[in-house]
Amino acid sequence: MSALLRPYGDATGDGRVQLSFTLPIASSERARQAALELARKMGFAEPQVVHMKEMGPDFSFFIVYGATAHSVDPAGLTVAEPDFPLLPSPEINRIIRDSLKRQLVVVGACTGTDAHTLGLDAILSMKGFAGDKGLEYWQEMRIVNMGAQVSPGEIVAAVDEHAADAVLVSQVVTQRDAHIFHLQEVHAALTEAGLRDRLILVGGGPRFSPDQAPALGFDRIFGRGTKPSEVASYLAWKVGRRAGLSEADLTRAATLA
Amino acid sequence: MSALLRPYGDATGDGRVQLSFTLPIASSERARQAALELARKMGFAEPQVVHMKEMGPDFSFFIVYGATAHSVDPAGLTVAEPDFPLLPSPEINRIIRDSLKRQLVVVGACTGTDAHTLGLDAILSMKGFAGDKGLEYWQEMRIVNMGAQVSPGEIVAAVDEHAADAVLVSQVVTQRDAHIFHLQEVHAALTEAGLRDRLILVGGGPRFSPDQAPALGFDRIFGRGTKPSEVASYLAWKVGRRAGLSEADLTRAATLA
Amino acid sequence: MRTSAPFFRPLGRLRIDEGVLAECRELATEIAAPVDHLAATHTTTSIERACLRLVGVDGIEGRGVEAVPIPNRVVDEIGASVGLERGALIPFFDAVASCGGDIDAAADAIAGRALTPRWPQGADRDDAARRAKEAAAAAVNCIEAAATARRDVVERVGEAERPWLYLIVATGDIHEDIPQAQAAARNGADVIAVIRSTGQSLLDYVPFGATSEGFAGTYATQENFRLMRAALDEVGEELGRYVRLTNYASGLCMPEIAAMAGMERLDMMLNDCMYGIMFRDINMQRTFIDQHFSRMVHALAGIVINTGEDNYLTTADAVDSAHTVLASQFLNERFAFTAGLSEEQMGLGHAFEIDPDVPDQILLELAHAQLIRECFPNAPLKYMPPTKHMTGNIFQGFLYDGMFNLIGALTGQDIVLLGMMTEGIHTPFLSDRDLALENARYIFGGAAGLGGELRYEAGGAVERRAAQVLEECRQMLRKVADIGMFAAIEAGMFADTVRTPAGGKGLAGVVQRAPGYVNPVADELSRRLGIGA
Amino acid sequence: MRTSAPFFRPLGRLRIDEGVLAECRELATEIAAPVDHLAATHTTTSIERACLRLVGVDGIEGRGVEAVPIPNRVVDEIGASVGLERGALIPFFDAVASCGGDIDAAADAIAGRALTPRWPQGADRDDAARRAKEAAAAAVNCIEAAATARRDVVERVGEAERPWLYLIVATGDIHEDIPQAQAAARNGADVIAVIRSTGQSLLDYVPFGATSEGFAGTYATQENFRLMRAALDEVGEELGRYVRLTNYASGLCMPEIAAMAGMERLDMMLNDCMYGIMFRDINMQRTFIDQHFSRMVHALAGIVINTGEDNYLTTADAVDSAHTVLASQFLNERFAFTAGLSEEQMGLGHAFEIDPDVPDQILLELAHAQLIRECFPNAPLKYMPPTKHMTGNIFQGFLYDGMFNLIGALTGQDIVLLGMMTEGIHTPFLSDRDLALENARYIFGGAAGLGGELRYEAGGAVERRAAQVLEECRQMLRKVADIGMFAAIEAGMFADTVRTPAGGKGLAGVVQRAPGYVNPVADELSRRLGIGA
Ligand code: B12
Ligand code: B12
Ligand SMILES: Cc1ncc(COP(=O)(O)O)c(C=O)c1O
Ligand SMILES: Cc1ncc(COP(=O)(O)O)c(C=O)c1O
Repeated sequence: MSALLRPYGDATGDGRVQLSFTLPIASSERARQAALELARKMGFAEPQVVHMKEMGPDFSFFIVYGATAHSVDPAGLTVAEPDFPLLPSPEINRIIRDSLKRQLVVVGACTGTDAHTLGLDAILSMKGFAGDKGLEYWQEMRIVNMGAQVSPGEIVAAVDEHAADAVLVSQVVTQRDAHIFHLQEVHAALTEAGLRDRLILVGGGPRFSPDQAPALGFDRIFGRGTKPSEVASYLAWKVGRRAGLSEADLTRAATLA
Repeated sequence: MSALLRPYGDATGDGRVQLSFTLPIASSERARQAALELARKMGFAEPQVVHMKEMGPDFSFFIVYGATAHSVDPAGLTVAEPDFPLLPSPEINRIIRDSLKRQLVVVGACTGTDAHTLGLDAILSMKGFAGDKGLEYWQEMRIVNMGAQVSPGEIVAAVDEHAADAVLVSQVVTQRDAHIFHLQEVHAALTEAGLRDRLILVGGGPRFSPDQAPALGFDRIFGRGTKPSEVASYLAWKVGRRAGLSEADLTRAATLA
Repeated sequence: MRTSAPFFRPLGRLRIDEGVLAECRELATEIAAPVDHLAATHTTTSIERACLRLVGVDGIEGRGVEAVPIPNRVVDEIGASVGLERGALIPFFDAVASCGGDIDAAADAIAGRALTPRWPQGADRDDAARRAKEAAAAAVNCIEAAATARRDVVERVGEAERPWLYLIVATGDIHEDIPQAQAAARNGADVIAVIRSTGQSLLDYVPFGATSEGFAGTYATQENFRLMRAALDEVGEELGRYVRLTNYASGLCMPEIAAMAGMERLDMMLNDCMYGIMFRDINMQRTFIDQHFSRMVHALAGIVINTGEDNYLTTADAVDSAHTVLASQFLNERFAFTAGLSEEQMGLGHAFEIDPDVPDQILLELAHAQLIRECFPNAPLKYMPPTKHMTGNIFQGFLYDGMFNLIGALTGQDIVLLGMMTEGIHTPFLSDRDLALENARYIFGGAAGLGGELRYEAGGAVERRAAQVLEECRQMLRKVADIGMFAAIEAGMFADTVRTPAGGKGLAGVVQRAPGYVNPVADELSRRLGIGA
Repeated sequence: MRTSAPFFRPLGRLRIDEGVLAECRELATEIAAPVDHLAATHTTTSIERACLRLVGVDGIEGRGVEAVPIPNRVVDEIGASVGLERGALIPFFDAVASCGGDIDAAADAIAGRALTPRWPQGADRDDAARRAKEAAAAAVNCIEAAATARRDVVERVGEAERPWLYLIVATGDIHEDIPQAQAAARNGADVIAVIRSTGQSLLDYVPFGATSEGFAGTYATQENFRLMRAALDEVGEELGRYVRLTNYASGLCMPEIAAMAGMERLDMMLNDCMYGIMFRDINMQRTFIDQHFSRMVHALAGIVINTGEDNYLTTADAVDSAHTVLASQFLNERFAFTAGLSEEQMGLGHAFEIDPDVPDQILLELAHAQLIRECFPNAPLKYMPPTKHMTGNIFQGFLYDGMFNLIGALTGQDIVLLGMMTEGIHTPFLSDRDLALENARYIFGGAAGLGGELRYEAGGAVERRAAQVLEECRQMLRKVADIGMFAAIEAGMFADTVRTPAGGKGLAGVVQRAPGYVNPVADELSRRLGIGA
């Protein structure tokens, strides 16, 4: 593999990329040129408008192919490589036992007006996801699944009531950055209540990417297609670290996530 | 309409664009980051990889959505607006008669190894295209359709033999810029033979855009979806201009192309 | 380009066991009876507010986030003073009488606590009752007028050919929604649904005025309804084709929204007997009571309801739970009948939600869709596109949507909600909708004529699958009938979701009717619909 | 994920008039007879070069653009000295004898003009004939060995399930083609076709060695064949599924390429009785003579031919000219029989090319595909995707490809060439192919089982359309039989294209056989195939 990555259409380094977008302009030669100009501004050499479709009197849809001048050095990227080990089931139970000498209490909720519970349920419920059992499966975890449309205040109350060790927040609706806003709200409420620091705070949802965690004040954020065993491993590893277990002890029999 | 055009996803000015491309790298979090980085280099704010698909061990396909930071000022574009009028059928015949006092002779060919004759036939043959009759329909034109795979030398010979007024060259295959190369060849051969200047030299094919004409030494180039009547109007208008007909005379009863 | 063949509903393609079918309907009737009894013996805050709205109470008190709709204030005050057990209308019209017959003044006076509602007696009572009855008749006239007006407009501008292509807009801003809806209509949409903001269903009031700040949807308000209906009327004139408008009579304000829909001549409403229970955790008693009232309004307003069985398959597996969709349809049908809806107003919902990786997915979807077509030959079925298995692969998603359209075309589905290739990603872009219409135009144009041609092998896989789903449905309804509706929901028999009779939101708004309960609006609705109240 | 149901060919779905069918076959036989006679009484430069290649002549003389293949040099020299009317093999093996039995030395000597070919007499003639016959037997053994070897490899690594998904690669560079082909195979392709560079069909020689500079395709060379076959064998072992390789025995070098394909164990070859005439303006006599020889090679090598009727619909209208496809298939079938091909080697081509805007497009495509399925129950049909109506709208194009796959699945097409969403734009990208495979996997997995289920209304639109096309085909064949093949082509009856018997490229390479014509390779081929030479 060469150091620099360029898109590959049908030959090495040809840089081919497909674009589509709408411009608020009626279809015309001028509109076509505008689409080409936009592509050029994005760094495309010789872009081609292969499709221009009028959508009513005010909009046109474009499909463009072109060769981008840009390339990426994959080695130069800072990648949030999973920093925790993927642990086998018995190890997860063992580490929690060794660290806490009691069950790990997990409070999970979909906050805000978000009513998409399937993602959270996939992680929490016994049924699980993609052939993987959910957190309820581990005997050393106790799960409080608060369901949907839970306010930050209710989460704080539940953490108090159950003396929770971890809070899992799910956000699926992203229009107008609702997901960002709602995670921030939960973070603020827990901080205000003085609970943030003793918790493992985890977010998740299909449109998140792991590198968003620090900015939102979360310990970890999981994205699309997360498997429950990853979350379980992460929680055990984190709890073990806080309890001062050695790295060697933690990664016994582990594979890298 | 605002002065600056930005892509429109579902709200004015949101800048949303869809991209897809392949990178020569196996699927991984690093690959995903590389795709995001590439999108950022293209000027995307907060790009999202919505799809990453491994294609064998060496390649990954990505679909990305993001908001571009770029915008285009449509007024600031130099658009090759059609500079000739769209003429009604009888006008085309009249202008040719007035200008030449004889039939206009048109030689058409697909040059190089290109065997795609349908586009040229659509323009030349009586059958025409999209409900529009081809050039053969105008009694003041005589059409010599040389078909496919015609060499530049054969075109020169035909121009000589038929004392052609116009040469129409079609190019459909574009891989490795074959279409550019072949038009250049025809231009060079006609120039060499000293015929270029007395001819109207027209190119055409689905992947051309009108603004390519000057660079290739052509008088005009037609792209995808060209209608025969546009080409007929253009030829009549050009011939009329060369014969010194007044602009008013030429655009009598015309609509703008 | 639609097709050469006119729309029709292919029937008699699967040899359905008529005995099983009849048994399912009997079981549904048996199951519905106690629930209908519940509705007949209870009211809710939202029903009372809906009645107030219908007789002309509107507006808000306060501003911004503090604003409270006057109907809420009035019902709250009546509840606090005389209680709601006998209905809000008598106390309210008593106040109206004391305000010289001015409805606005009475509402403001109660809301502003300038007047404390009371239960009038004697002649006052008779006067209030007379006023209420007159106002109710006028209100119900106005609802009935929606149906007449719709018929007139359709006749004048022209009716859309079936299937009706149904598209959603969901920008959150009514002013952004309008041009998008018009663009969609121009490109071929026959029905526009304005998706609501997340969370509206849990609001125990209806927001006021034109709104521009929803999340993943636009608030349902009477003004938004009016603006969009006017915009679609405008584009309908332009196109020579009546463009229908849809919203949601669902959530805690189901009856009020139904009333608003009636007043603003909306054409279809999402309205399900169980959706709120399953997907919004709304109390089941509240839901069953509210849906009965809202359906009476829909019935008279000529509104086609759209039921929500499609949603079941987002939480449960579409193969394993196919029969739950059918079972719920039989129930929705029964509840619709008892509320006075005609079969042609029953837009029973179902969906194309089988995992595309399941072998024979297309065959199975065809079997399900044809079965439902045959079970409800007169219902304008609402067919929903794939959502759950839509990923970020927009190309493959576009194809799934195409296969959905195809099954819709082959089985004569009446109302086809167009899938979006970006379903797995974001609320639809303008271009997503345009592409969806192009997809549908191609498939319906190319394949609708094929619906009349196809026959399935007798005893073959399609027929066997259909028979199996019907049989599973029968068994399920049998079980529900045995244990009762509430217990069945508590057992998680629908949508894999467990709810308890006293759980969920909105139970506080449920009020058992006292012997003297009076609701002239409900009475007048049932009278005109020819049903028991 | 394919489907739960094993592949099968649905038959008896349309009540085809067996009488008309039989008449079409009789007419095809009548039409083919004079053409076969032409082939039996003529040879071509390319046939002679093919025979030389088969007995071991190879290599080039000169370099770069000046390079000329040795087989061309030898045939040219023989033509110039003794003429080709009696075949090239006797003069060549006479030269071999005089070079001590060394084939390479003889070829080089003739090519380098160190030796002037002659027609040997007496014992020399007998010696040359004996040598030629032995070499021919060895050559034909080698072709037959390809069939055996294929059977062995398939048995060892495993056979691909039908339908076979067929994908093209076309980078122009064999070294770029190989990883792309392997990637396609890994993602599910069963057949890889390496598209040729534009213009190769007009070259009257076959380029030499591995090549990397084609336009919109990669040159067909023996080395490129070998490299790709090896690459696919490698990936086939990895996948446990034999991956087939296809190229083009078409154009001026049809017989030679067929020979190379036989030697390098290619599995399928594009090979049509009229494609070169219509689409490359190759002389019709040349084409008919060449195709007969090349088909004998294919027959013995166990190669499945793919005919090119799909191309007709790119120049003619797919509805109006549907019957021309069928007519050409009957002719291709006839010519295939007379060249010794078995039905299971007849990959008759047809295509999904009706304008998507035509009402009932999907219905019509289904009728056409099912008709062809029923007319050729034992042929492994090759079904081609939409090309002509593919535009720059890649989303809509992806959907057309999906409907094509669907019709393929429902009608049991054996060899399915996958459409590319970017067909209207460029030669396929790596990702276009991957998406095409995902499309096909979904549709075949979801719908192949439906093929067994479907029946069409008796006397309905599908059946009527099929009957109409068959009847139009009968009438066309009748007319062709009346005026003869050449006159029919001259009248533009195929592909809307007019060609004259003496027009087009390559007539100079056609040679009428003299009474003493000898071709032991052709003789041996016909002998083993059990057909007249
Ligand atoms: C099912 C569904 C519904 C169901 C939800 C049922 C339920 N009980 O959850 C119903 C029908 C009720 C519904 C309603 C609505 N929906 Co919805 N729905 C979907 C759908 C089809 C699938 C989502 C899903 O469940 N996926 C399966 C799960 C398992 O995947 P997941 O959520 O990604 O979860 C995984 C990971 O993300 C991660 N994860 C998720 N959460 C968490 C949390 C933690 C702590 C961790 C560690 C990991 C994690 O792990 C999970 C397993 O891998 C999507 C479209 C799609 N195909 O994605 C739209 C979608 C999510 N819905 C959408 C919308 C807008 C709505 C509505 C708001 C529409 C409306 N206005 O009426 C309503 C209202 C809902 C509300 N108030 O929130 C939009 C969101 C748009 C956006 N990006 O902003 C989508 C994308 C559809 C669209 N394109 O418009 N919906
Ligand atoms: C039909 C067709 C064929 C037919 C051609 C039959 C014929 N007699 O023309 C056949 C089957 C023979 C064929 C073969 C090949 N084809 Co082809 N074929 C197509 C196809 C499906 C349609 C093209 C077409 O006819 N369109 C209809 C006409 C009317 O439109 P048009 O050409 O755009 O013409 C219009 C305008 O462009 C303009 N115009 C065109 N020429 C001119 C000239 C003048 C003077 C003017 C004024 C206007 C004008 O006016 C016309 C009317 O509006 C396209 C895919 C597609 N959907 O576009 C591939 C396509 C063009 N083919 C392609 C290829 C690669 C080939 C082959 C080389 C493949 C191979 N290696 O075997 C072969 C060989 C052909 C060769 N040697 O050139 C590629 C080209 C890729 C590229 N961009 O480089 C395409 C795009 C398919 C693909 N995606 O790979 N092909
Ligand atoms: C019957 C019904 N009601 C309501 C909704 C939307 O609900 P809400 O606005 O409550 O989220 C749906 C969603 O599809 C539905 O099917
Ligand atoms: C039978 C046949 N031969 C050859 C070709 C390709 O031809 P060429 O390489 O001659 O362009 C095709 C194209 O599809 C074909 O169908």
